Amino acid sequence: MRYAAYTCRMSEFALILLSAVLVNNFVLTKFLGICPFLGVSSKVETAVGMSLAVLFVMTLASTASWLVQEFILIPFDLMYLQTIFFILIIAVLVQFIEMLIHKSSPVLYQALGIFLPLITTNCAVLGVALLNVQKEQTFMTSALYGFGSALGFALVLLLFAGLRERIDKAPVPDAFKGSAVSLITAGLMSLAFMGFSGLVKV
Amino acid sequence: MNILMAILTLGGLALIASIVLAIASRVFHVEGDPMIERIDAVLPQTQCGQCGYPGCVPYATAVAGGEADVNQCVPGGERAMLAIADLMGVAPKEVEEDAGVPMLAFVREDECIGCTLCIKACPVDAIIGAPKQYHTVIEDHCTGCTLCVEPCPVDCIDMVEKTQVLEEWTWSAPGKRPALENANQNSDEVKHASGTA
Amino acid sequence: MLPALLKRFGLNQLWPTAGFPGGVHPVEHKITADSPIIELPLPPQLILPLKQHIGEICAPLVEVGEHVLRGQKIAKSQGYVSASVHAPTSGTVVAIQDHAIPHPSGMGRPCMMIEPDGKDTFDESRPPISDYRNADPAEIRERIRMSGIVGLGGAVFPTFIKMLRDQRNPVQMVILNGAECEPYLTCDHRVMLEHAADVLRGMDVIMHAVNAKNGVIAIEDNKPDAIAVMRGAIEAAGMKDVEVRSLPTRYPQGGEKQLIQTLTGKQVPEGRLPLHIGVLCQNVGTALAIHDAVCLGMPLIQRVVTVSGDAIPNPANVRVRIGTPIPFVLAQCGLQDLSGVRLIHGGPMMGERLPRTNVPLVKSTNGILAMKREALYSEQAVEEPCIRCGHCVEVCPVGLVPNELAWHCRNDQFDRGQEYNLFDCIECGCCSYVCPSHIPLVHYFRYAKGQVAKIEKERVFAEQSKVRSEARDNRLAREQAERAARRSKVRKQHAPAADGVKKTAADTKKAATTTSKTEDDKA
Amino acid sequence: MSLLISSPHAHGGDSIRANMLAVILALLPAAGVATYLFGWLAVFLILLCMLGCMAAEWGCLKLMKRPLSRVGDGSAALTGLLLALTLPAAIPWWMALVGCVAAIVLAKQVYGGLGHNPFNPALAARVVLLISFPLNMTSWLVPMHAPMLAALPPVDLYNFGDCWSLFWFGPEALGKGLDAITMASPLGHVKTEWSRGIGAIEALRNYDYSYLDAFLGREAGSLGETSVLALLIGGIYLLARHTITWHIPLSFIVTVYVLAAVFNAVNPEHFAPPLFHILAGGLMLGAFFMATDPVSSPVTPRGQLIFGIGCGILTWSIRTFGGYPEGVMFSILLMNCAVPLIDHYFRPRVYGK
Repeated sequence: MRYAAYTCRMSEFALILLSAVLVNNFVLTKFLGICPFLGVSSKVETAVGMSLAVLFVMTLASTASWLVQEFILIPFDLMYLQTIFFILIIAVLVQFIEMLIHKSSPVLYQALGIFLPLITTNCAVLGVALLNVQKEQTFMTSALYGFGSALGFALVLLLFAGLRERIDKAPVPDAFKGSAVSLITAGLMSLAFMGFSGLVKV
Repeated sequence: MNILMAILTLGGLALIASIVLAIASRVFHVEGDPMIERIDAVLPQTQCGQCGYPGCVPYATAVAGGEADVNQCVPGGERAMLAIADLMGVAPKEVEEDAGVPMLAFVREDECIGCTLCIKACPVDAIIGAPKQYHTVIEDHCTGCTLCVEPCPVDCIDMVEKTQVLEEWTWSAPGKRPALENANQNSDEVKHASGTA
Repeated sequence: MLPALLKRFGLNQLWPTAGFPGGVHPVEHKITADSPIIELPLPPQLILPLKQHIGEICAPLVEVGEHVLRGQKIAKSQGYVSASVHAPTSGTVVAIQDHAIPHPSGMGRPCMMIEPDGKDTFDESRPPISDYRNADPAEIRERIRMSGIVGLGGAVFPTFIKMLRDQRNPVQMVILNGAECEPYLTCDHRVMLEHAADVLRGMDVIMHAVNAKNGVIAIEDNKPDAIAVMRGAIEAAGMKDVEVRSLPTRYPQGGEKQLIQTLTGKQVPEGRLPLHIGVLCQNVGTALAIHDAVCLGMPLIQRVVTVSGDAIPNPANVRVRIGTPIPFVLAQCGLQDLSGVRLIHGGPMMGERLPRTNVPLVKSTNGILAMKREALYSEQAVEEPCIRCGHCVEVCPVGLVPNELAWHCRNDQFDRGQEYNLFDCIECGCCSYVCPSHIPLVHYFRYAKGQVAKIEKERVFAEQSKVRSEARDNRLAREQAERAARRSKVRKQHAPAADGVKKTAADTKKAATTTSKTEDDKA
Repeated sequence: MSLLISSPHAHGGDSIRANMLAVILALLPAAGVATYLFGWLAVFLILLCMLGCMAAEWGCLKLMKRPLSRVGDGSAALTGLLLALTLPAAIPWWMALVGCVAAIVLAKQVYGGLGHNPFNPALAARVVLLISFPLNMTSWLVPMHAPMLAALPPVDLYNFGDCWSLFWFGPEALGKGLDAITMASPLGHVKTEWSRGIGAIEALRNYDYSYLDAFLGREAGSLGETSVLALLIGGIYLLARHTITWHIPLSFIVTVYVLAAVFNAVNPEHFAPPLFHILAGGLMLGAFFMATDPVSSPVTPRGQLIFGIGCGILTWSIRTFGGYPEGVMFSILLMNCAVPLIDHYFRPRVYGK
């Protein structure tokens, strides 16, 4: 009985991850976080740094916001201040982490330090916090959801950066140069990701 | 009452956060990275001053400080501009002046009066000669900066094209095919610079 | 039947096969394979470039107007990597001046012009080492160096350097390269057929000089007659430690590294020489030249060249004195009018098109192809966009991704190019040969290699300029400081120091400390 | 005039046009089967798509002021043919034209034309159509020869006049609804039955499914995807001609087979048998003609293997668990996204390193 419950939990976790990464991909299905998706995808190298930073921040943001929600907003009945609280707590957290990394590991800072301030109050990050509250997740599932969404973002960002490196060197007609062709590419990627719809019914 | 509660909580949280950040910024303070040296490293070091700054290090300093544009280095051309833009993380800009073919300073020795003014002007000590004697440019050291041309009181310094030798010849890109039209196919004599690519 | 079918579908690559990966099968066009080597007459004038090898240029030993003998050394090698030049016949030196040489740029180099006297008197100052088996290996090596012998396969690397006897890397195997994988070329083929015994003796000299145990003569299986003749010669000479290996016909089988991989299964590690895996590889023509130098006392003054191509009326294999003008050679083969004809120096895969026709034949000339202009692919090809078919990846014998590499080179992204192993390219031309979009891939790689070298040179120059500039600034600062110090000393005796002077002094001091700091950093 | 030109001075004689024509030739058996099954309708649709794509290509080149001769390289015609073969026969003509424009403009010329499109143009166009017109794109016309149907087909597709009206004016012109002349494809049937809780074996039984018919192509589906035999003939021709290599088709098909076999062994009632997966839907068309599109697939052999395996996993997963009955198209497009990264990370080993 307990074993069954355990495997059930495990498969639930796996489904949450799969759903967040592929089926309900933040960028291509929910259209959140488009700004960094377009802004930091011109090189695979920087996309890797950005992906790591997003993984870091989104996991952290979803857990921190869950804590704030549970221990401050609900007890004090301040639900209407949700957005402000979340922004504050995420921004502070990210700033703090950035300084910590800068001091402790120059290599890691080189890789993701410069991207951290870029995404502190990005809609994807705030979105994951708000969606968590909406879905009434537990601490574990909200952390997992944050991580999974970030993983989905990272996957798509890396694929997109690879494509853009190729497109940037192609003789794209003048009218479509730059973000136009990037957006068309993102659109076609989004169409391809439609194939995952229905894969996980959550 | 509710309003008060909200203000207190939010304010309290913000206060705590700001204190934490303030302390953290002191504790984790790090010196800025040496951008000037990195920019200087991609400059051609001609010290020519064509960027409007007296030498390469001053220009690098100006770029790092945000005073100068990334496209002011003439001898560095497009490549230096792209490298600087990449370092600074800004968009590349068009290079207005073309560096053209590499040039060398050449002193017409029979006209030289030995005033040493060009020697003083040369930023890389590429001109030798004592007062009242002919001066000569060391070809291997000359960067082609033209700074010596102006000070010469008798205008005996010319900028001449650097001659190309076979050992320095490299393939040009396909498409940008330089024709050898001028070269007569069956001529015996070959000047060093003829048929250059 | 089955292997052929598997190959047809590319399934033979499912498991590792012997030999190098990739390669192509160009149409052979070996139309001169059955033409015996013809001796060409002496031309009215010989043009001898003072550098026909990889390395330092030679210094002339004779003056204009001087009379020289056949085989007399006329230019001395300078530096270690260099090879002397010898007079191909007796005659008078008429000039030492720049003249066009066989080079894709069409540029010139210092050359020595000799007018033959027709007597062809031989310089007897170097007696043959007839009993080479009992001679000191160092003496043989010195003779090879003195004779100006370079690799005649096309690389023209001085041969004696390769023959180093090194205790740490003893040579296990000497490979004689008779693959001759380039289309059209048959000079090595004919040399093996007509001079089998001499070639074998040349190989024996090499094996003796480097104390090698085994010898392999590698011949592609499209030359069964050469294989048979060489086997017969080995039997006749009773050399038990030498064998002939028949290799599958596949370009570039004759590339040194590819040949070594086929024969030994080993790869020459990056940045090392074949010597480091105990292999010494020499061309068949080089072995003949070594035989001539050691057993006959004749330095490298002539070689066998294939004259072929669709514009040549009488294609032939000819033995020519080095320095013979190429138009003279072509005229002997029936081609007088060079208009509308393109000359290729070497084979069609790796040979260079000559922008000038009046150039001499040099040590590296293994073939001269005269092609009708409209039939020359490289001149007619129109580049189309890459469709990423991947054929270039399949045929690349060194495992590059040519299409991506060319893409980076084309966009001047040389860093990315080097990341994609630009400098491992051997320029064999397989990628361009198969490209359905007719992209001049090799040209892009050559361009990029040149640019990288140029950029590196500029970087070094910039560094030196910077050092000089800093030294000058230091010197100026020091002089100014000294002057200021002197002045303030003078002033102090009269009045309190002015503010301005103080400030300058402080500035110079500051400048001095910064520069010294940078110097410390460098140290 | 003499130019600086580099070696090699010889060439193997391959060209873009020869490659494109070879693929078109290899698709002729499949097009023949399509005509056998769908009569004049197949002819109309194939011609319309090929001409539509070439016209779109011509327009783009004209607008971009690029050499118009590129229309003749055969790539646009091939895209049109491939697109037509992936469409259901009953699709309205204007939808097919929208597909042509999407393929050439959106998926190809926007990126600079041949050689630069990251996605397979025909498949990108098909997915655009599928998302935009889901009903028409999943209604399969009853073919002329489908043994699992006892009755005669509702429309005589060998009748030129009927087909003409059907093609230009839709089924209403013949006084019929779309439902009346269409049926489910085997994959669609299995998916629908599964959503009703019926296992794959049972579903296939009540569809009257036969492996032989699927192999020969006597079943409902897109124009050119039904006949495995015809596609295999074309594929083997391309392999023998060395236009494509074995890496992608083999790894793609084997991966689908292995996955299906494993799951079928675990639960034979629930999961469809491997042979069904191999013969069903667009797998053969995708594996031999779509995934091997040189422009949008990896160039290195190892990369191609990874690409094929990825396609296989995604195809089987989407077919088995996803919302769509067929996953070949999505899987190839998804793997197309990953091609630059695959190309970068799966390069061959360099000599001496």
